[in-house]
Amino acid sequence: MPENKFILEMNNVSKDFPGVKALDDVTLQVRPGTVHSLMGENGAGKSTLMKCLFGIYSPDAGEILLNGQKIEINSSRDALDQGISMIHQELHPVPRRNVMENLWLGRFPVKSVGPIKLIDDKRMYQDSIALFEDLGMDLDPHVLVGSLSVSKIQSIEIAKAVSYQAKVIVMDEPTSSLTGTEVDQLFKIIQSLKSRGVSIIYISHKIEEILAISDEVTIMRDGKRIGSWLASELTTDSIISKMVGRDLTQRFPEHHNIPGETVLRVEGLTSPFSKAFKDVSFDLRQGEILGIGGLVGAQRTELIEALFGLRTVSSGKIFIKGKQVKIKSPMDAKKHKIALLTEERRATGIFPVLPIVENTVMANMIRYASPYFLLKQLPMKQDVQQKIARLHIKTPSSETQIKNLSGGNQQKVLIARWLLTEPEILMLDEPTRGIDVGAKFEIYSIIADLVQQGKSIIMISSEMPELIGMSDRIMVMCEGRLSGILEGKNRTEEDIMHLATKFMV
Amino acid sequence: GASSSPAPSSSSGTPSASEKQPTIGVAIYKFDDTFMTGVRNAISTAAQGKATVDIVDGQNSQPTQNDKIDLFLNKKVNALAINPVDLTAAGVIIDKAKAANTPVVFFNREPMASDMQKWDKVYYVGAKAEESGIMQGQILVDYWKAHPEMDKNKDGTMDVVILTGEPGHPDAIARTKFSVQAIQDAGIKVNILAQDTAMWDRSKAQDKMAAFLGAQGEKIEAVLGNNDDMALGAIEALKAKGYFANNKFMPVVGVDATAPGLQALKDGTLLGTVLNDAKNQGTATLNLAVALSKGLTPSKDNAGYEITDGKYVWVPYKKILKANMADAQ
Amino acid sequence: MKTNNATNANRVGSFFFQYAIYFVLVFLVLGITAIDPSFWSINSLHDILLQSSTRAIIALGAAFVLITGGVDLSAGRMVGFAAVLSASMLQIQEYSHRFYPGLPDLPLWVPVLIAIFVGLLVGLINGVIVSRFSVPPFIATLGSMVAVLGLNSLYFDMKPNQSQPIGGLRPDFTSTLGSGYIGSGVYSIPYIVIIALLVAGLVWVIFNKTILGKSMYAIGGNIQAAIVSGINVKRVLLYVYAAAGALYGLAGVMEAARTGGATSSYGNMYELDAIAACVVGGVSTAGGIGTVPGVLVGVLIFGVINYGLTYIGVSPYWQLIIKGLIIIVAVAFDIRKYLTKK
Amino acid sequence: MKTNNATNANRVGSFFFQYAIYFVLVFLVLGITAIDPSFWSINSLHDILLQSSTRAIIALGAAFVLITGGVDLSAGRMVGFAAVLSASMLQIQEYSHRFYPGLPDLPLWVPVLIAIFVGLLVGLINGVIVSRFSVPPFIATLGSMVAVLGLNSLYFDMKPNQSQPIGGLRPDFTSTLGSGYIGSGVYSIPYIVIIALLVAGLVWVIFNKTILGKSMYAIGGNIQAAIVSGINVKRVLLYVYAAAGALYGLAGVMEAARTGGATSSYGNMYELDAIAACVVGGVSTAGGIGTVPGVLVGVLIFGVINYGLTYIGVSPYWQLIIKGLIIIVAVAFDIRKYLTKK
Ligand SMILES: Nc1ncnc2c1ncn2[C@@H]1O[C@H](COP(=O)(O)OP(=O)(O)OP(=O)(O)O)[C@@H](O)[C@H]1O
Ligand SMILES: Nc1ncnc2c1ncn2[C@@H]1O[C@H](COP(=O)(O)OP(=O)(O)OP(=O)(O)O)[C@@H](O)[C@H]1O
Ligand SMILES: [Mg+2]
Ligand SMILES: [Mg+2]
Repeated sequence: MPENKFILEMNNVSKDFPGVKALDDVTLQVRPGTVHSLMGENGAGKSTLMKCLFGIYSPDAGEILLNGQKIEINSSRDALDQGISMIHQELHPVPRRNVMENLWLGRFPVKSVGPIKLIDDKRMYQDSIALFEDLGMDLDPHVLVGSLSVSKIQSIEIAKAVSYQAKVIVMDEPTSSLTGTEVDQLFKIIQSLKSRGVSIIYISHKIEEILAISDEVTIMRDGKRIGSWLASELTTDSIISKMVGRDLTQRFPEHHNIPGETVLRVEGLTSPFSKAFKDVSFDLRQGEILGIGGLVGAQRTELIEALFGLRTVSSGKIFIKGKQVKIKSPMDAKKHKIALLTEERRATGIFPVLPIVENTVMANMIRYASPYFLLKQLPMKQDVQQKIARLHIKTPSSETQIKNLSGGNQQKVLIARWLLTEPEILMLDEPTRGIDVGAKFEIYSIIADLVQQGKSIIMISSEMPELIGMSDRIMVMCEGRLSGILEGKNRTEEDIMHLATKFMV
Repeated sequence: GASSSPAPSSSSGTPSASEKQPTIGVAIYKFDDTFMTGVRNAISTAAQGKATVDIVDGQNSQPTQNDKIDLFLNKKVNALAINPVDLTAAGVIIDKAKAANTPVVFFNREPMASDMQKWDKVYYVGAKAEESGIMQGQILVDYWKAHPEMDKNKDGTMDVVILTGEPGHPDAIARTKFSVQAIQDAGIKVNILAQDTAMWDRSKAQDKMAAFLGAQGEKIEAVLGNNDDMALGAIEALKAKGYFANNKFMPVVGVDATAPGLQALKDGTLLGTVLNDAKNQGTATLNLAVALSKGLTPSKDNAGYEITDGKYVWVPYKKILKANMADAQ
Repeated sequence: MKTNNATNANRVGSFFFQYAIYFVLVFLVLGITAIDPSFWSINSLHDILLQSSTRAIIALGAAFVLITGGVDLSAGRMVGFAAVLSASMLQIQEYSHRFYPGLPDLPLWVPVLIAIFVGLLVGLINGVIVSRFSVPPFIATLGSMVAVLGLNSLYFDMKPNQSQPIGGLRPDFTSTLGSGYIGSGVYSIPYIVIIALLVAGLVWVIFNKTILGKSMYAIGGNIQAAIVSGINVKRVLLYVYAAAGALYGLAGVMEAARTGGATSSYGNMYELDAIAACVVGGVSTAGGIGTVPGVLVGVLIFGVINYGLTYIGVSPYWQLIIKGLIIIVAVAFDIRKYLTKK
Repeated sequence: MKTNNATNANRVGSFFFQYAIYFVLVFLVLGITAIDPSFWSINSLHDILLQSSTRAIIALGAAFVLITGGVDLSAGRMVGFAAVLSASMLQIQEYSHRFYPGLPDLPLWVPVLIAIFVGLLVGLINGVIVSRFSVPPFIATLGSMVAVLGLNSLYFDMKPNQSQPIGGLRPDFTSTLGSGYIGSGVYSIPYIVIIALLVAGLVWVIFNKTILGKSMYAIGGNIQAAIVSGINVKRVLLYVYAAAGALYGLAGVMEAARTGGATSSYGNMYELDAIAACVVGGVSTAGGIGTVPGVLVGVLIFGVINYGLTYIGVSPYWQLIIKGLIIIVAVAFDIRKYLTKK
């Protein structure tokens, strides 16, 4: 049997969606036992290519070769049977079932009772324990998945993908919601997989990660393959310029904020739930970016969702411009000119089947209401068009259903939605998660612009360079409590990490 | 109310502490049937001072009715009065009643003769279902003979459309079949132009009739409705096509002699209907059940109605035309 | 769900799927006309429109709820209740068996508004149960469907009526909301068709041009996102169920006027017809998708089936079978346009 | 959806909500007993169990579909079809009006299996429509509900029967699957209760111990997850609808045996009862949630309502109102346990 140079080849793959050429003659060649990274801006077609590989989409043209053999993949089942497994960009938990059932979904271990095959719960449990031990994960197989944090669910997906004993594992942004230690754990897993001859196709927007673990990198832009390089030949800047098609000289826009008077004051905010935030006090000034750092699970999301009226508080006060206010619902928050870009855009952001226009105006329809209760269509359309242009939203038209946009472009639509409400205080929860460098810079510029106009920003981020690069002050949380606020220029990642683990035992 | 209520006193009329009244379990095939509501009211009225009646709804479902009968037997009622949903189910009901030694009076839907013979404490009160159909037919025959212009195309054949009740409903089957047969028996040929079910429903009948009129137009010479509601629905559709004005008439017949039916007779839109005598069916049923519950063998003396073949009380139907409307009120 | 066909075939296909329900409608009309050419007439059109009017209003009510991702099983029984309510207060004085023997002649709009208002009220209660108590719409409205039938039966059974069909309705009522029309002969248009069109126009405006409408689509599209966007979801749901209830109430009044009578069994199973018409007309049972013209076409398809199959004399049993198949086939075609290409 | 209560109250509350339906059941039994103490008897229990048996089988069928996130409206009409089918082949030779005049006495299991098989077949067709043609289950089963009624009516109307109720069933049939029991007196257990328990046991094993069962929960919980995990979603749905159909078939046979007859209107609206029982018993209409004991408790709650309210002489109209309210209230309580606290 001739030894193949490539374990997997996807040759000249094309894929059309209504109005979008998502893949245009793309070729990807992966060597055995290597990490092959796939990079590109949002909407470049990375996920689409992988979905073609995994039988979720069928390509319009092109072929797939595994070990030099042409293969037909018509469903995920086929892909798994051929030895290809995948961690999906969108997590797919079954929330009401326990961890081990999620893990072994589609291939439950069975035992024969006479002619009948029944599920072998005991073996399923033992296999789960063994797998978690092997991967250095700490998870209880019996616990309901719905009660776990996103990072734990992500870990389950990783464990699941690994456990198929696949020859090729696709990882589509596996670290987007992992904690630092969990990322390290993943890299260890990847190393050991490599040593066993497994190939990994790795997608991420985090360039540091890519440079750290890749052997080869393929870069895509607008559905086309730009080229493939050995990782050792690449630098952050060269990757960026290949991805974006031009040089990005800086990662963060220039901004010189001059914070004014206090617009928001929070005193002793405490959640009724013991695990959530307690006794958080801080203030936010006009024209300031307040970053919130911390590990995933630090209850940052809970805190700002409480500020937005999505969660209850048991005690504490909120003052806006010196006046105490009660915020019991997002409607109240909007009245006080507060906006919130949530962390999970799929679950709590987009209206998948609605067009971009509706998705954009939904938080602020009152702006277009005429005295006769009717909405003024023209200004609505114009505003949306203007936002599409201003935020460089890549879409065939403003009537496209938002579910057909790439993740990054969906995020921009959501930002547009909140900009239309003309908020004084804009709270952003992981605004650049899963977003490419080019778009990131655009989002940073938007943020900088807003601050320039005298708006105030609260920004949760797990990316420390981003926190340091953008924030005027960084408030760090640990286990639901405020562990410190960092001011001044000379903040380091170490300072943040130190505070982020302050109350941990 | 038409039904029993939690406190026995209200349904039993004048309760007396000294004499314990028998309890009669009454099961109606379906509460929102217009005619059976009349029977039900008649039973309640007749029970005043004589018996406690417990009336339940079979919801047009034989299994549901069986459930209710089990319940009656558990509660040890003194007699059962059953208006079966499905007359073939009588056999099983009789077996249950016999095992519990609880006499049964069936009413309005006649069980098979073989079932009736299963036990001596089984009685039947009702009309012969075919009679209502025959009378409908006869009303049309009389009109045909008196109004030769009814035969619009002068072919000597009566071209009718029929609106039938719920498929499988014994009255619907009997009325459809015997109304046509009665006309033929009178020597008149019948041509059924169209026939469709309107589920006893006025609104559906109106829609169906509109379609009949659209398709058959002037060919239709008479309309047979399995009940008054459907006849009235047909009349509304006819009105919309210009009938019952400017000397344009269509003979429509129904069954039940309901209040709106009588109004239509008065207005001259409904040609005739057939009175199903709810009052006497209800009273006879109750009287028989009371007699049985006291251990008596029902007779004209203790029940007030003639008993035929030792088991049957026949309450005849009556033709109702504009002329004898008063008989139905 | 695979599409490997050539692009051209694809385009024809996608055009077909885009307008699948219109094709189904045309196909039905042509098919029936082929069997009996006399079906092709102004009269048939007239009858079908007439019979579809109340159905359309009920279906539009159902669409309100479906678009928010819910379902309303109480529609039929509310139609029945409204029919009985309005009819009971609109009988001629000479009628022998009046529901309210002493009641003077009320202005026409009083009982009509009462019936619509009761519909609205029941809808509001549905809305409260769904939005405040988080009971799934299927169950909330199943409960109220059963309870409303109970209420209606109790009312209908009151003395002296005791469950007799209500008849002898006032001619001013039956002629305006029932048989009346403007124009004459071939060019006449019944009032109830006009009412249905007005209602459809109003609903179209609500769906497309108001905050309420957009919010409904948002809630059906992603309720979590709607909450985060600061849409008052509970209030919108209240309005939606109340509007649906009011439409059922109106439809009930029209059924009473059209048929000149009412019983407590009116409206039985209309909810399923209405939902079927909506879904055949492209409204998604998953919420967030649906248009007024679609609903109207859905209603017309059923109008044509009901009238046309009776017209050509198909036996009632075969009518059921054909109707069942058309429901499935029409939706199977229509759904193609939403299936994301694989 | 807000909870500001103290933790202690919270715990009591959460315990209550966790077992809400059991409390509802106990509360109902106690309430009815308080009004009429004679209700508290072995006989009542006996009757209620008997009456709940076929309902339980139908509800378990409905649960199959609900757990996958679907809904099956065809249940009732399939019960009716199976009842007519089995009864038509199980008449005594001497019966005057036989459905098949010349048919010899078949072994009991032949017609029973035929009826179950037809149920399974219709279920399979439902499954194909849902899984292959992506028609939403509500519509697919609405279509088949209508079509099956049509089929049943056609069959029932065949010559020489012509829509006569089918009677004269063989005693071996009516006694085994109908009135028969083991034991005696107070300690007797009807066969149909035993059959229902066996079926419940089997369904429990399927739900909890088989690949099919776990896959059903996954499909209902997150169909995308099921697809990308390589579950053959289409095949699972086929099995699910087919299993449900077979259970409806069995229930139909039992209804025929129990009542000693059948007509084409048997089973009308049973689907709504079954779904209501499931949801009251904690099955989620959104899919992915539900247990066999829950379904049985749900069925029992309706058994107690139907039997108990009639027992204490509540008028049928009030029964409807109370039933409607209990559906809503029971689910409103039960749903609390799933509402995520924020
Ligand atoms: N189901 C679909 N229907 C229509 N268009 C689609 C669909 N899925 C993806 N697209 C389009 O295909 C293009 C590629 O999207 P894809 O999700 O592959 O991008 P990506 O490179 O993974 O981006 P990201 O980094 O944001 O995840 C985008 O323009 C997107 O809008
Ligand atoms: N008490 C809890 N029970 C269940 N899940 C919880 C609980 N508290 C937090 N979580 C979940 O854990 C995850 C992480 O918590 P949280 O969002 O507060 O962290 P964070 O610091 O905001 O992290 P991120 O960087 O993801 O925004 C969230 O998805 C949250 O829903
Ligand atoms: Mg992607
Ligand atoms: Mg978070």
